[in-house]
Amino acid sequence: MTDDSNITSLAPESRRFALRLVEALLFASGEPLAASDIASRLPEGSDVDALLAELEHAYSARGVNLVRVAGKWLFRTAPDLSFLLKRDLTEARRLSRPALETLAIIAYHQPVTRAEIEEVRGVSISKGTIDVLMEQGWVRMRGRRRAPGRPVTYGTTEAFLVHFGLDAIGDLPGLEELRGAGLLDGRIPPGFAVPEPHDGPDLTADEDPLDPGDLLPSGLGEEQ
Amino acid sequence: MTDDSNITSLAPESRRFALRLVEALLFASGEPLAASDIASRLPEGSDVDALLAELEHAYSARGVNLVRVAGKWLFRTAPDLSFLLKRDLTEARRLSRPALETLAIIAYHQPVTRAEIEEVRGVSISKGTIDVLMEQGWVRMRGRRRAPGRPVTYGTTEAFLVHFGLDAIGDLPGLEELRGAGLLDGRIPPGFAVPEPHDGPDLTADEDPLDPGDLLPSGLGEEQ
Amino acid sequence: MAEGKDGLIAEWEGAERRANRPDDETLHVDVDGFEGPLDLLLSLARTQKVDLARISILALADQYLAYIEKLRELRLELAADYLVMAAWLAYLKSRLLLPEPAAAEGPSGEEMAAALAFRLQRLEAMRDAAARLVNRDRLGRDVYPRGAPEPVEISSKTAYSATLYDLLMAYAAQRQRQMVSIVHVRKRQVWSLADGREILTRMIGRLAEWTPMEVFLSPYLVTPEMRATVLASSFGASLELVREGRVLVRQSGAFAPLYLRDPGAEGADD
Repeated sequence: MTDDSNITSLAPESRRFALRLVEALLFASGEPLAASDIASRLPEGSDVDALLAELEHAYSARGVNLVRVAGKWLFRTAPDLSFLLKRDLTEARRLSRPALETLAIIAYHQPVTRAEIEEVRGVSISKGTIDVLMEQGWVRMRGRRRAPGRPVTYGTTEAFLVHFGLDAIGDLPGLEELRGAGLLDGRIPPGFAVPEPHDGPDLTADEDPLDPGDLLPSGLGEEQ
Repeated sequence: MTDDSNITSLAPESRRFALRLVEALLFASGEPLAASDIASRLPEGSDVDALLAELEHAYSARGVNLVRVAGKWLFRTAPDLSFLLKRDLTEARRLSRPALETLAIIAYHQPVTRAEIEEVRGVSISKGTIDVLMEQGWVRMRGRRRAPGRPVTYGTTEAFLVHFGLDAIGDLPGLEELRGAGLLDGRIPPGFAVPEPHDGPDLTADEDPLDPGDLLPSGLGEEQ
Repeated sequence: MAEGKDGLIAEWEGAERRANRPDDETLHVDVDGFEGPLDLLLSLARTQKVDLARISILALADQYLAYIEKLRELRLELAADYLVMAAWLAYLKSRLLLPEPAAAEGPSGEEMAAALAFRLQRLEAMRDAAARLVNRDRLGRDVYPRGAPEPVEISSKTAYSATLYDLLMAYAAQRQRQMVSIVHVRKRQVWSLADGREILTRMIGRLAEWTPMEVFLSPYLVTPEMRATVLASSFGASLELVREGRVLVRQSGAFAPLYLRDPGAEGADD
């Protein structure tokens, strides 16, 4: 703000009063006011444009600015302070059970296709479930399985390892450890195995790279 | 407006920024903000009280003033411009004389029961009278008097303080003289105890909490 | 009654005083616009043009009684409380004029007069307070808040959290379900009638003696869960074979062992 912005000390009494009135009118108004609206409330012969220009200048460096929008005037929070009027609420939520189960399968079975996830879960998974995991940054599309239909393969990310405190994907507990922790109960049929996950950047033998369009934001829709 | 009101040209950059923030926050809000609300949006270690005092002073001669109501801060138009602004703004509903007297008695004598209000006025008051004040948001049920019949006690609200431009209930006009004359006292002859109106959220010694049903919309009916 | 009107009240209430209170019309009968005896007394008191603290209660009682008398001459219906007040004031007057009895019960005349003066003062004080309150710069009437407040925009983002333990539990639970379902399929393996018939047919040629059915089914009764289905199917098949004349069945009593024999070996033990 420069010195000449100090409206009232420089202006004669009547001008000062007119400025105060314009200020109050604009402040209290529920909508932007045209110069003519303001003029109709001022003493006869007031130079509304000059008054508005003076106020505009006076407020130009303040937390609130007088701005002209669509030919009308209004007070508005200074643009550089607009962050004050936004509040980012980061809502901490627990992952839903389907999402958690899907994530677990992706973690252990990666690279894994959606059909394979559904096979383990025994129920189909909604597209939203994988989307939530991808938005959270824990799951990514890795490539496409070299198989009929070329389904997308999913895997976990570095952010996944960080969040779950894993040094490497190989640190996920295996069959014996799961059993030892009491998470799997005793009788395990022959042939039952916990796979060795692979989350490296390099593709596995039966993976092809993703198609160019797969990584577009809208490209999440695969395997309809 | 005096020279030192020219906040920003005199203040160092960081203080100037803090002042702009406070100005913007208060300007954007249609409701009074507590100093603590403002502090939570400012850089760590800002002296909110000093910033508020500076803004209050800077705006004291403007068309818009910064005032403290109900212990919170609010920008509002200057009172001397009232007659010029009033024209197109809808006027608040006029209160009937019984409603107004009842409001005054509640404000000065709170916590107060309906029977006590009637004793001061010398006539019975209709249920509608208190309902109007409650609908307006100026009066609330506080609790129940620890006395036979457990009558509901009434008091004023924060909205009451805001509407009438009072910083605290102790700022009621003429409170000191009334207290000195013993006129705020119930039955005891003048000159004995000197009660003060109490509008705090905590109950007084002779109040019990409201019953659960009292706060239901239809629960206004008490003391039939 | 215009002379009785309070200046302050008139300022903000004015001519609307009577019209503006439909809500308590039912509660009292106005006496020319008064709200009850106390209101009337207060108006009368003001005609004395002295501080209410120094008012003559005796004179006030006379004024009130004279006023009520005048109304009764006009045959106006008076609300009961005006008459009660008149009676009380007449009593108060007598107490103030007569010497106090030596052993008076209850408050003295002076005390009653002081209490009435106090009530009048208090009512007036509250009316003044109401007038001062209502004449303050009221928000929305005299002063205005920001007309177009800029609300705080809240953008919410969800950060999901889960622990490694949650993850492992979710994984193990699913795999466990998968395991259980595999076992389940095996358990539900059932012998059909055809299976029973095939086994029996294969055995029949070797049954020269009465032989308990369980004996030659023993190779198939390895697990307890197979027992019921094997026995049931075999028994059903045996009945069918009996009907066809290809086997004989004997049982000595309910739930006793079933014996089978080849009909071709007839007479071997008869």
